[in-house]
Amino acid sequence: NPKPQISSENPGTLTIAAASSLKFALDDLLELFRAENQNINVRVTYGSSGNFRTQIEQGAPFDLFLSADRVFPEMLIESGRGEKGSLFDYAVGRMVIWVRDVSPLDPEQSLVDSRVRKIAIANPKHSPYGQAAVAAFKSLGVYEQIKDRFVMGENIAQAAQFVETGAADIGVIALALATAPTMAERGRYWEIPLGHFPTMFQSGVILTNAQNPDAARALLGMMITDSGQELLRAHGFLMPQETQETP
Amino acid sequence: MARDLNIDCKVRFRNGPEIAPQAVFSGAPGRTTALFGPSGSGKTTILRLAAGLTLPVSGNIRCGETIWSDDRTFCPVQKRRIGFVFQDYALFPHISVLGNILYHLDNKDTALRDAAFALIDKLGLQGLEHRRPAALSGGQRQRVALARAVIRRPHWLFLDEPMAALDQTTRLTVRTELREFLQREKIPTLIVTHEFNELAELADDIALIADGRVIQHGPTREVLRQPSSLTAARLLQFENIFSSEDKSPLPVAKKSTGIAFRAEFVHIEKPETPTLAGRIFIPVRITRIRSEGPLVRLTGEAGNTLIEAAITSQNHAAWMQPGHRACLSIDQRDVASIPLRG
Amino acid sequence: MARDLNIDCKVRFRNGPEIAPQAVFSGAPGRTTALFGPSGSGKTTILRLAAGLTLPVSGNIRCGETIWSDDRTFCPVQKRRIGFVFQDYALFPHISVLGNILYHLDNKDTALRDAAFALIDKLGLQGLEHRRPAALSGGQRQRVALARAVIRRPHWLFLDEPMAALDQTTRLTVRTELREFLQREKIPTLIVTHEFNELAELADDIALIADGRVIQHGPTREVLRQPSSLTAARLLQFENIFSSEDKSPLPVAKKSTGIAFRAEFVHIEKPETPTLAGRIFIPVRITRIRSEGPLVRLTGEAGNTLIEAAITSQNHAAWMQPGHRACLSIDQRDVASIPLRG
Amino acid sequence: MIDWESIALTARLAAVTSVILLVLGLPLAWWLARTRWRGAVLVEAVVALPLVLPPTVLGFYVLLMLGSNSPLGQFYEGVTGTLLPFSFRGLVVASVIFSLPFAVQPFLAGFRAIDPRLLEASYSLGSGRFHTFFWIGLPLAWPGLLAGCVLSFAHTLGEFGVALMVGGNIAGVTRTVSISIYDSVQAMDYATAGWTSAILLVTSFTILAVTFTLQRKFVSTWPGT
Amino acid sequence: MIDWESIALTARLAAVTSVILLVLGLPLAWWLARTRWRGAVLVEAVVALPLVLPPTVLGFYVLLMLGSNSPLGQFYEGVTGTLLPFSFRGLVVASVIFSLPFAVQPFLAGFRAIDPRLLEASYSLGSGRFHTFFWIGLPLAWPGLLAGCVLSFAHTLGEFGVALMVGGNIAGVTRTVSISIYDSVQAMDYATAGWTSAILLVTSFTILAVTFTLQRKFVSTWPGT
Ligand SMILES: Nc1ncnc2c1ncn2[C@@H]1O[C@H](COP(=O)(O)OP(=O)(O)OP(=O)(O)O)[C@@H](O)[C@H]1O
Ligand SMILES: Nc1ncnc2c1ncn2[C@@H]1O[C@H](COP(=O)(O)OP(=O)(O)OP(=O)(O)O)[C@@H](O)[C@H]1O
Ligand SMILES: [Mg+2]
Ligand SMILES: [Mg+2]
Repeated sequence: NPKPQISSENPGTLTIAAASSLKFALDDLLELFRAENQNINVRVTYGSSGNFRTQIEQGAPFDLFLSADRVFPEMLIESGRGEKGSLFDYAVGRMVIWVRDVSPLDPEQSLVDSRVRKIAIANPKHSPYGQAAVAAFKSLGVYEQIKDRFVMGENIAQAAQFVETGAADIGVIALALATAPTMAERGRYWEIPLGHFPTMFQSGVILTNAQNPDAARALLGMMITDSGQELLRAHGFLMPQETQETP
Repeated sequence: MARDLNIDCKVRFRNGPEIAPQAVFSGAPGRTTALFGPSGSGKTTILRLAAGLTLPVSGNIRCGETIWSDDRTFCPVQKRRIGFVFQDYALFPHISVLGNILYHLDNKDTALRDAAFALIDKLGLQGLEHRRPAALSGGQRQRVALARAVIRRPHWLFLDEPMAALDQTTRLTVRTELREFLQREKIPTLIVTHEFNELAELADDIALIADGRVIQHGPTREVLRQPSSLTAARLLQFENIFSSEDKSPLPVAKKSTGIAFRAEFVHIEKPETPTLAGRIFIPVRITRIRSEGPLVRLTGEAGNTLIEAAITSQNHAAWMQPGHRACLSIDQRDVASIPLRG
Repeated sequence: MARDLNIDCKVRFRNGPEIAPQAVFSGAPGRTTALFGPSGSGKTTILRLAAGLTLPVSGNIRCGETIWSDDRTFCPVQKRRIGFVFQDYALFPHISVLGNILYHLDNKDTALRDAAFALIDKLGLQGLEHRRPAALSGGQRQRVALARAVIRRPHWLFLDEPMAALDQTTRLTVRTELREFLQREKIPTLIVTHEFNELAELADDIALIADGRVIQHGPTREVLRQPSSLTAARLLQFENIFSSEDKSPLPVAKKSTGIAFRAEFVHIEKPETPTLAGRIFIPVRITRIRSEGPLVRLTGEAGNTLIEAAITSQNHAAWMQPGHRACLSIDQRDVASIPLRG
Repeated sequence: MIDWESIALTARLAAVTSVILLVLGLPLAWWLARTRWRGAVLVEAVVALPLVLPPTVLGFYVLLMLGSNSPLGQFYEGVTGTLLPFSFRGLVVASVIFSLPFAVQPFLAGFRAIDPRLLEASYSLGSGRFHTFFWIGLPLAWPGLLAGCVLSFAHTLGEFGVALMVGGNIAGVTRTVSISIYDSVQAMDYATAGWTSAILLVTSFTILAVTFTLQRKFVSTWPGT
Repeated sequence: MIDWESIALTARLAAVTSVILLVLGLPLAWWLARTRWRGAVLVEAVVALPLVLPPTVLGFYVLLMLGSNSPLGQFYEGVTGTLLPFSFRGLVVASVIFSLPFAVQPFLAGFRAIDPRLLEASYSLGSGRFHTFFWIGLPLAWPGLLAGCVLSFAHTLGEFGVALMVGGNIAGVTRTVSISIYDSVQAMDYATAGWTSAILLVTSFTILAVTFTLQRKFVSTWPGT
């Protein structure tokens, strides 16, 4: 892919709003980016994609929004806050069942294990991973049987903490999180096969009032370079072209 | 007069009495009016009305030509340039004695500071300047409250039992200093007191208060000599009061409701002492003798009524014993004839 | 005696005086001891020490055989079964008059309620039972405080100027009722008062307080007659005090520091009155005459000293005018000879 | 749809928490106000500390403290056989910890404002510490007590960081109305969020206004002692 | 790595917010304590209301209120040319709204505890409302004022829902230390979260303990009037 050039006269600051689950991948990616664009000062804020959407609707000064799903960027484009045509799937989320190291549970079998009292998921009401988890449970045919054991975090990070602190026995979280250093050290996981839940495309969009759209474009470009994709893959994401959409 | 305090108003406490004073208190420079009346008669309330601390429900209050309070206008306390000594002092607990005295005055003004220290000296508060009120005795607090009120040379001074917590000696000093100060600074004053001595020493006028009303008001001497009603006589502690319905041992004038005279004007002599013109003589049997401070109080029975006499030890002879006969006498001029009401 | 109050302790206020009373107050049933002394002398502090409201820094306090306070033990106030009337009442502002009086007592106990209503009647508080303290006058509050303290028939009663805010008439009633109550209930009492009348009427014993110490303590009559020091004489308001260094107009015994006598024991007669055995006669020139309540006070000059006499109007003759000569006389027995110190 | 279940649960939580806060907070504040022990300032500071942490983080630490890895959590599990986190009881514990400063600080202010003479008077009338606390301390400290109750009650309604972390958002067990509103907002169901907020606000407003009115009517300041 | 930038920013925020709360809250509480107007209870209730909403939701509404779609936001943008949300100023506004009840309720309790006789005395000495407020009202209400300052200061440090929503978590501009800790916890960076929390706790603890000690030493209760 051709590498978009950034004019060195117009460096400035690149302000990114990124989904929390992207934290580990993006931090590494940005290291690479900074090395190549030393004149660009990158500022990134991680948080809830839903909150970012609300804030951007209200004029939050971001250049680039890397959402944890595709819905929010689409809404922004519709409302005119997102640049038409800049929508772009940068990764696909993968999902795992995570247990602590010290747990006697086998993550793969744990959904039907009677020792499991609490199952941590992200809130399916508003979190894409929560919705995916519920879909997967239904697809695996265990939903009715386990739905009373759910405890719901506001996002996957909180779901992970429920398990990590020992308060919940297993949790459904993003692979991106399970491969993060702290989590990897402390637990084991089993990936839920992709077919059991709708494909979670994660999309980014450049915002219309971006101060530095060129830099944003440069970063997007970098994410689809080989080295960029390598990094994303290493951090637990799939590339959009590696999947077919499942309904 | 320029600062006469004209009060004619009313306040009604919920579940309480109605206080409706009506009087013109003289605002002549340095003139002091004493409010005198039983506990609960409304003295404090009258002071508070005058000061603007209690709002009247109706009526008006004027100070000279200035309206302090009527149906439409109300001059707030802080604009009235008054001084108030509260019955319970109300010192500021977080400020030193000196700070209390100089409250809201220019702390840097050396003349004022000198005046404050002079007052502190005169009131016997030396060495307490930097104490907080909590570290003072009751009487010391009361003197601080007095100093705080007078130092700002108010246009009117309201003192609510300002010496009640003082011992007799301190009271005498304070009273003298206060009198001098008020005369010198020409401040008209309303003072509540329960002490006869204070009445005589401090007050130019007396207003007798009963049931929330001013029942008699006039120069001290006159009021003390001539109560205008039986109630007034009782308030003024005339020991001997006879209404015209009573079987009085003394002749009661037709056009009066009764007579009253003080025990200390009654002389006691041996029975059958020759009578004197201008004096009324009443033969009695002594029923009771008791000493009260410097005085000896004798009660004599004449017919069905009792008459009290008060004498000093000088006149207290050995023969004056309960059961013995004696002759009481009183100068006709010392017998107050109480006019008919209305 | 079973309940004698033995106090020998000390407290030192930061930036304040040291109060170190040492006395045994009689706990005989119904016996009343008055604390008498100038403002700031430590009367309240002594009561507070006795009650356990102020902690002594050293020394001990015993009530009969019970140790109330010493180096090791301290009996908290609420265990001492005392009654305390505070100088500033300290009524509970959120409770009605009746509630204050019956505080911490069984509200349902009809005998107690009857007692409370009886007290309310006797103290002239009828109709105020359900008012909050804020809706009472100063004197009414003080009477509530008194009722609250006495109704629980304490083993010891401490009264801090319990009638200071009352008018003379109410004071008389309250004093009489109080005296009767204390006698009937056999409660030993310590009372602070500034009133001579109260001393004589209420107190069996007097303790004179000066500078935080008990400087004289004994039966009322004796103390009033015979002060043990010049300070005591001054506290007791002897008008005529002559130390042996002064040029006394009267002979001063060798073994004494001075003499003192009261103005009301001094007779005044025409000059050149024949002398009488047992009486000392002093020719004087009258320098000042002023009336004070029921009394007329005359000052006479003899040599370089002034002597004061107090007479009633009965003895006040027309010839007694400033500048005129007169003869003062006093019974030798009325002259207190003040012993040497130590 | 408005989540009535959460509303009922929140009412229950607020009631239980308030009662516990009174039972714990009043004696603690009374003691802090009266003690002369110098270390009391440290206790006072510690009580205020939960406030300075972001609620979610506090919740995380509380979860660590109560979870089945902790001695406390294991002890509780041993005794009751159930987990403390993700239960109503756990929620109550968390609520109490977090609302304690809102209760204790104003209580303390209320007790501090009491004229010590009145306590002395009470003792002199034979009333012990306990009786004095109830009959003099509490009524005279009412402005502070009211402020403490209002703040801790309102805060228990609105708190959601700790409640979510320790409670786990289980419908009917630990889903409070504030979590429910949060969820609606996150799910962009602004109508439900708005209505539920409105109900919460109107109810709270009514409760507060009635409380304040009653207080002004019956418990006006107590001058005159 | 500990986020010193956020710590500095938070200190600045807490200071500015506290000052504004004093300036707004003290007169408001004084007025509420003294007025006889019946409607005052409604004002009092309204002031307490922000508490009952979950912070994030409150933040959401505040954001809508201040955002560039609202008349208020547009007015501000028209005057200053900048947006109020996502700026330090916006953060201050949000902080003040949310901390107001923590300040006002204890202040109110403090003012209510003042003996009205002392205000009367002050007026009788010629001191007007303003002077009386400063010289009698404030010093005598100190227990309540202290409680209000402690609560609102601590709360400003710990608040994160509203700050996140209205501020937008922009490093160096609106990222407060509590957001920073939250981020660390979300990122599972427990070491940083722990250290930052520890710094926050120790600093707050020290500030509080020193305040409380000074207060006990110099401003002990005022008996004796
Ligand atoms: N707020 C109130 N509500 C009801 N009654 C009240 C209120 N304030 C005062 N009173 C009553 O009004 C009367 C007058 O009270 P005030 O304080 O003026 O008496 P006072 O003459 O000063 O008495 P004292 O010599 O005892 O101080 C009293 O009977 C008192 O009980
Ligand atoms: N906390 C304190 N700190 C310093 N000095 C104090 C303190 N309390 C009292 N004093 C001083 O101790 C002395 C005795 O006070 P106390 O209240 O016992 O006097 P009192 O004899 O009751 O006087 P009064 O007749 O005026 O009530 C006074 O001089 C007073 O100033
Ligand atoms: Mg009065
Ligand atoms: Mg005293």
